[in-house]
Amino acid sequence: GGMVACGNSDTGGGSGGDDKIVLGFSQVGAESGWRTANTTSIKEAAGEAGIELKFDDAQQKQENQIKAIRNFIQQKVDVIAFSPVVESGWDTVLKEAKDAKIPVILTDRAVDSADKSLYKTFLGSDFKKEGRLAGEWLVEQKKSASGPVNIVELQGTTGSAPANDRKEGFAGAIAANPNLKIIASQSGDFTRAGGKQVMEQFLKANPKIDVLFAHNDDMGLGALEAITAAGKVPGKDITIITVDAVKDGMQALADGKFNFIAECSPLLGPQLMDLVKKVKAGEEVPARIETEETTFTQEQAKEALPNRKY
Amino acid sequence: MSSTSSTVVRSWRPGLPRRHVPVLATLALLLVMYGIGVSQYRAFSNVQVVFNVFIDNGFVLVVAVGMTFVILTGGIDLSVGSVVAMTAMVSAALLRDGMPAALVLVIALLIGPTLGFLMGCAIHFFDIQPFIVTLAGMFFARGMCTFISGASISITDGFWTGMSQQRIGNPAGNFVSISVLIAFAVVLVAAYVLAYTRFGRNVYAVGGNAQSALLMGLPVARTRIAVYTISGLCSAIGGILLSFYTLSGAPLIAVGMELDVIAAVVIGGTVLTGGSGYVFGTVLGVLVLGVIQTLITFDGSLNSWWTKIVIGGLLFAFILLQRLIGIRFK
Amino acid sequence: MGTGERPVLTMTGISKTFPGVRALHDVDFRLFPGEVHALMGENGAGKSTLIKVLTGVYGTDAGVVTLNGEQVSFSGPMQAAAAGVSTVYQEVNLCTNLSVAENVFIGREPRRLGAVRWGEMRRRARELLARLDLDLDVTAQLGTYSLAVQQMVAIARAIDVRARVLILDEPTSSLDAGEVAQLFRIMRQLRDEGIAILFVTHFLDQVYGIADRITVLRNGTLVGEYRTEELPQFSLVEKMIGQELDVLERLDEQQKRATVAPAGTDPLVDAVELGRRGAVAPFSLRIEAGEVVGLAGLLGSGRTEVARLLFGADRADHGQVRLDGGRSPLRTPVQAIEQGIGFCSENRRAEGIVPELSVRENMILAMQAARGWLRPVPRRRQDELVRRYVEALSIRPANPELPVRNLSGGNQQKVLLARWLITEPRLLILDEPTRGIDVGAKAEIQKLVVQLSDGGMAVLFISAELEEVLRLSHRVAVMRDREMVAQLTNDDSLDADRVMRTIASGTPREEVTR
Amino acid sequence: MTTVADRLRPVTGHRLFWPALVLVVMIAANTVYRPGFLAVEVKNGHLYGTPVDILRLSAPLILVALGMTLVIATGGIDLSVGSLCAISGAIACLHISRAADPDSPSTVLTALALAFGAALVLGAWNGVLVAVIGIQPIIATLILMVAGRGIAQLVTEGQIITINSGPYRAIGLGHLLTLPLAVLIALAAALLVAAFTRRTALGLIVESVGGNAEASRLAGIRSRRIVFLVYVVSAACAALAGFMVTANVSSADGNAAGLWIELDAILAVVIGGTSLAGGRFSLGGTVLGALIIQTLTTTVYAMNISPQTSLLFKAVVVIAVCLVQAPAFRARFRRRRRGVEPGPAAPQREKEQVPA
Ligand SMILES: Nc1ncnc2c1ncn2[C@@H]1O[C@H](COP(=O)(O)OP(=O)(O)OP(=O)(O)O)[C@@H](O)[C@H]1O
Ligand SMILES: Nc1ncnc2c1ncn2[C@@H]1O[C@H](COP(=O)(O)OP(=O)(O)OP(=O)(O)O)[C@@H](O)[C@H]1O
Ligand SMILES: [Mg+2]
Ligand SMILES: [Mg+2]
Repeated sequence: GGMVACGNSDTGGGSGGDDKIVLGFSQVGAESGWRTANTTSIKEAAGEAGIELKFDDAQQKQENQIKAIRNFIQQKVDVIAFSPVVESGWDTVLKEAKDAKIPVILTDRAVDSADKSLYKTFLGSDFKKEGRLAGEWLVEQKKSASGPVNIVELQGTTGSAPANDRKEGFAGAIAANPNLKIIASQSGDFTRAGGKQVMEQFLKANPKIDVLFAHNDDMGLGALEAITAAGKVPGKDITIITVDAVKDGMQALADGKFNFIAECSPLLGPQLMDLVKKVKAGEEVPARIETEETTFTQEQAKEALPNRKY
Repeated sequence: MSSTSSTVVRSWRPGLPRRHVPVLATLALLLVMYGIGVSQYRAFSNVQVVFNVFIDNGFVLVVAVGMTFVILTGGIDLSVGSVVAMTAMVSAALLRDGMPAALVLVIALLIGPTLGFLMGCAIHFFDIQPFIVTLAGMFFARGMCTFISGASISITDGFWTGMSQQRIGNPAGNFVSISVLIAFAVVLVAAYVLAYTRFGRNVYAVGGNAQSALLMGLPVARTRIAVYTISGLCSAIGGILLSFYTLSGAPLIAVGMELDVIAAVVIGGTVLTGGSGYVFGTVLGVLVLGVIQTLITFDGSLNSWWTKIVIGGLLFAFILLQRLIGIRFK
Repeated sequence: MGTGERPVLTMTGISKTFPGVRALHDVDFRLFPGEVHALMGENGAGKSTLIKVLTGVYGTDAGVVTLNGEQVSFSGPMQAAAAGVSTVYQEVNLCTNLSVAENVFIGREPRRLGAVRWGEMRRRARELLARLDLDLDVTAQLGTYSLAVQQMVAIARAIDVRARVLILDEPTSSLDAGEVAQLFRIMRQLRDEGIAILFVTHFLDQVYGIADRITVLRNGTLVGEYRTEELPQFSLVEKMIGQELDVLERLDEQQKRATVAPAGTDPLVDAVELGRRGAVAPFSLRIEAGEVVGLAGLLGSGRTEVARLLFGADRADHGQVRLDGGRSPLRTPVQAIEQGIGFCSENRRAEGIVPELSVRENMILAMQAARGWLRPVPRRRQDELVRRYVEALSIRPANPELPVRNLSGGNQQKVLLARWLITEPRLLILDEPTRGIDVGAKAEIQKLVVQLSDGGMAVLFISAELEEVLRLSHRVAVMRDREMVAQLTNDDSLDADRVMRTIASGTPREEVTR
Repeated sequence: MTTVADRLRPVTGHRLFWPALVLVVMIAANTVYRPGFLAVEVKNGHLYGTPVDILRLSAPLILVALGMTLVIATGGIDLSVGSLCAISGAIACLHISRAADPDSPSTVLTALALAFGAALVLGAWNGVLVAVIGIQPIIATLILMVAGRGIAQLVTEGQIITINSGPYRAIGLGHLLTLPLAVLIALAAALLVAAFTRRTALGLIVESVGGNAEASRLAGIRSRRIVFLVYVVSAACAALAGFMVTANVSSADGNAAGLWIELDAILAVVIGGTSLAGGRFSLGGTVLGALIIQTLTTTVYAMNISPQTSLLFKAVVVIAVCLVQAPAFRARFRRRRRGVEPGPAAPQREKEQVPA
């Protein structure tokens, strides 16, 4: 609660006298509003739970994250948590953490280590599932479609885990209906400007686009502008499906410009802090915990919008 | 003429300080920065913290050494980050496909220099600016990364994991990785080449004035092409070290690394217009960036954006002081 | 002289065209072992180009080169050097960021097991430079030395190679008499060892002092090859300029300058105890309007430093400059130019030309700077000025839109001179303005200096050629060891001998005339 | 045959010929791939079509590249422009989002003034570091490149600020006389910079400083002041570009706005024929360069080149563009051809070079 920042920030004295838990957390960066909400959630939750947080921002670089984890080990924090920038490449440093007897929790993105003992648990969303949910909703919507349904896809940053997984999940789900065809797929870098620019060209190159699947809200929002400028009505002429459910996206959904959003919640903080306490206390925790997430249709969005936090 | 040996010794001495002032200033500032860390954060004084700086920056160091050669000739190589990533990616992909480690090493170590050689040729023979050629090289190598695989590939090969997890240390538990030793070897070889071989001296001459170097009968073409090849080789070695470090290849790794590396080289006292600088300075430059990073992690209270601002601020403070000290001693 | 032998080097039918300029057309040239062969011609005649074609810097359009009877075609200086052709190019072409020793030896450093032997290299560099009477710190960066020293280092580099052909393109243009004598001694020695030497200079007396044979180029074509003793000086000049001009007469007709220091209460420029630590000891110097003051001294005596201090190019840490009796601070070139001072630097490549810009732009640069960026010199005015000076200084090629980098060395020098003349300064500081300029143009420039000073312009004239200084100056200030040791009135009693003695001997401060 | 070649020489010899040719070839290739590529129609009284998109989208890049041209002409480089875009856009959007009436022109004008002022201050900071303290440009501006992103995110608090302001939106999406406003703004800026550099002596002075700083100083040019000035101009251009980028999507994203635009801008400048070593610069070339880069990006999207290969494609095109432009490359090519047909150059040149 009401702890003012009285402690001189120098040592983080944590593991010394009082038994406040020290958590070292390495964040990917601040590359999107989603990520910032994620950071805020973790910081707030740590404050509420009375956990001392050592926060590090990796600026989207795996190297920086590895460095941070090494430094956490040197500082002898009680628990290390991080959102890996990429899936692979963590064995060495996680082994060091294990040797130093510091438990590790993964958040948001998984790692592909074969040795599952290197980390206690994973807490986060399932990107593939998000893509799948989006695809399944579409299959459901278009099950009566007789002719081909043309889909364009706005991918996230090429090579990033959410982009790969959402693409895969979505493609897997729509395979159920041979009428559904992805006619163009291009990276919009997860940004509004990118989404808009790519969508402009999609619209010019393909006279008939029925569905847009964007890997996040921001690209979808950018694409909205392009669709409007082309004289089409978003949500009607073109069905728009996105992932994330950030505030602007929800607003668009509620306004009827989007048709469906698969949520990817950044509010991991409270769940993470619970886990930290449990892990510190030596309790058993499940190997994989998924964030509580849902999907939104236009009606659901109207209801949910007033009490969205981000 | 009888006292030749004594004159040699004498004339060496007075030359030393002035030329080395920038490097010494950098070293002093680095120590000051380390001192600040020790006084502010408890665990900072652990020997392992210093070792970690080396472990975490071994591959950067190797790449920066290659970049030093290029910048000494007055060029620039923007492709290094991507080549590092491509090398790691190729290694990971080949290992996944079951190729023996030794063969993978050879192939991976050939790609970088080949690309460097081609870029060097384009720069020299067609007189296209290095910035552009190496930018295209950067696009190409990064494109190859995503082309090979959109997702990251883990490495499970025994040799690689061995190299990655081998700790060379003392009983107290402090250790360095093999990569650090490799990086040091590269640094020593590079320092020797620059100081004691004809090629090394030609690098300085070309950087000082390429036109003059040509008229002095130096092999400008060969030197130019060679530095880009060396930079490619260093990037390839860096890529291998990175794949030891992360035991994987990822298409988006080392994005923007070229700027870090260029910054490190320049902070180490090498002038971008070419012709002056030392490998030792580059080592210091890499350490400066590494220590800044460590300081920030130890602080642990910075916001994402404050992290960037503080990195910029520390960089500024460092360069300003370095510059002021340099001016004072001139 | 080895004229009986086969030539070591022949060039036949050489042609070379640059975009827009035919630099060489069907030129023949040959060089015998054991001779000094002077290559003569006006600025832009194609001398340097011929040399660069020979050593493979430029490819040829047509022509054949043979070395020792075998046809060769060097792909670059490296190959040429390997084949025994050692060259000092016009303009010092060394790496100023490297040490003196390295500049002498780079490319053929003494090595053991592939490693450069620094100690050995320094020792040998010191020995070699001692042969040229130079005592330098060979570990210091070459750039810390004056241009003249750099020129000597370049020569040292060239004579060290065991070459069969030695090419010297205007090596003496920045050297003073002593250095030239030293160089000639070595050239003779090399010649006697059977080395063929190609020598380019604009100093006629040097040609007659050392050359055995002369080849004359004009406008990129061969005029002819002559034995020195069979070609009187005036006909050499005629062949170079292609007209029966009496340039030599005109040179002679110039009288000793009148000694009258124009009366005036306040001098135009009054430097009081001006000095800069490590560069030049405090000196006082007054220059009246319309007066030409010469600066004499040996290489490195600090003449250039005096000029730079007066112009504010370097900041003085002692004393001040007063203009018109007033006390206006002069600390930057901008202020100096505002006060009507112009400074034509000796180092035209580093401090003079802006190579990418055109002749026209280079010429109007100082004027434009003085006017400020908001008031561009109208194009018509530019063209008119440029045309006037291209003509007056006979700059060739006469195309003002060519990048100045493409001009021959002497023509670049003229462009710089024009840059300052255009600003119509009250005091013009000329540091080696006639360096690398051909006889005809040199006479023109000297005439111009006289004319300008008659018109009321003050001139500070620095030249390595004492005769020139004496011919033009009203007064001569003598420098020694970075100190102004005397100011001598240039009356009938003053001659080169006396100036040399003043430079050499004790402290004739009492001779100072004011 | 000779006559045709001769008549064409003034055209082919022009320094903008090769970049222009590259642009034409790229557009032609696109048109072959998709015949509708060049189609422009009028929708709601506005021009609509891919060429218009290319022009509109290249506007920010043109702006940034204009400033960059001047910086590069002095022998410097400015890596901070991307961050400056983000900062200026963020400040403007923040002000508008907090204002009571985001649609009022006065709100937008204050926002623009605030953001522009901030950019000028940061440009001056760059200028001081380079011109006064003497730090190498790439490092001096790297500081702001790194810290500037942080500042931009500080302003937006890491969120994307979405605004709903007609006048502000118009900067990116508005139309005037059927043309996108952004294009007109970029055009105006280009003309302004051209007027300032070519109608006054500024261009000459900048080129002179970049060509030989010491010689310029001795010729009486205040080199430092010029160097300082170009960084301020560059920042101003970046600020304008920042407004466009954010107005284009009606939101400010401190992280993504102007990301990597510095590389594109440098690329544009160099493709346009300005040397990174400083000296001569060509504004027309820069504009062409920016158009080439935007066309390249659009091509990737229009041809639906897969994200996996789009970077490879870009690499190939960049190298091709540079090769055709490189005189050394063309010389090689021509020499090989000259063996077949005698070059027409020689006889024609002869006359004009021999001095009368
Ligand atoms: N790289 C070049 N590009 C274009 N023209 C050139 C180039 N180099 C020389 N020229 C031209 O070729 C002609 C011959 O020049 P060169 O340098 O050989 O003269 P030079 O006889 O050495 O004169 P100087 O006595 O002034 O040194 C000149 O008209 C010059 O402008
Ligand atoms: N023979 C020499 N040995 C060592 N150093 C020399 C020699 N000659 C000149 N120098 C150095 O050259 C530098 C420049 O001298 P400066 O330019 O003032 O001379 P200067 O009289 O203008 O000569 P010049 O213009 O003929 O080259 C000085 O630092 C001096 O130490
Ligand atoms: Mg010449
Ligand atoms: Mg001098």
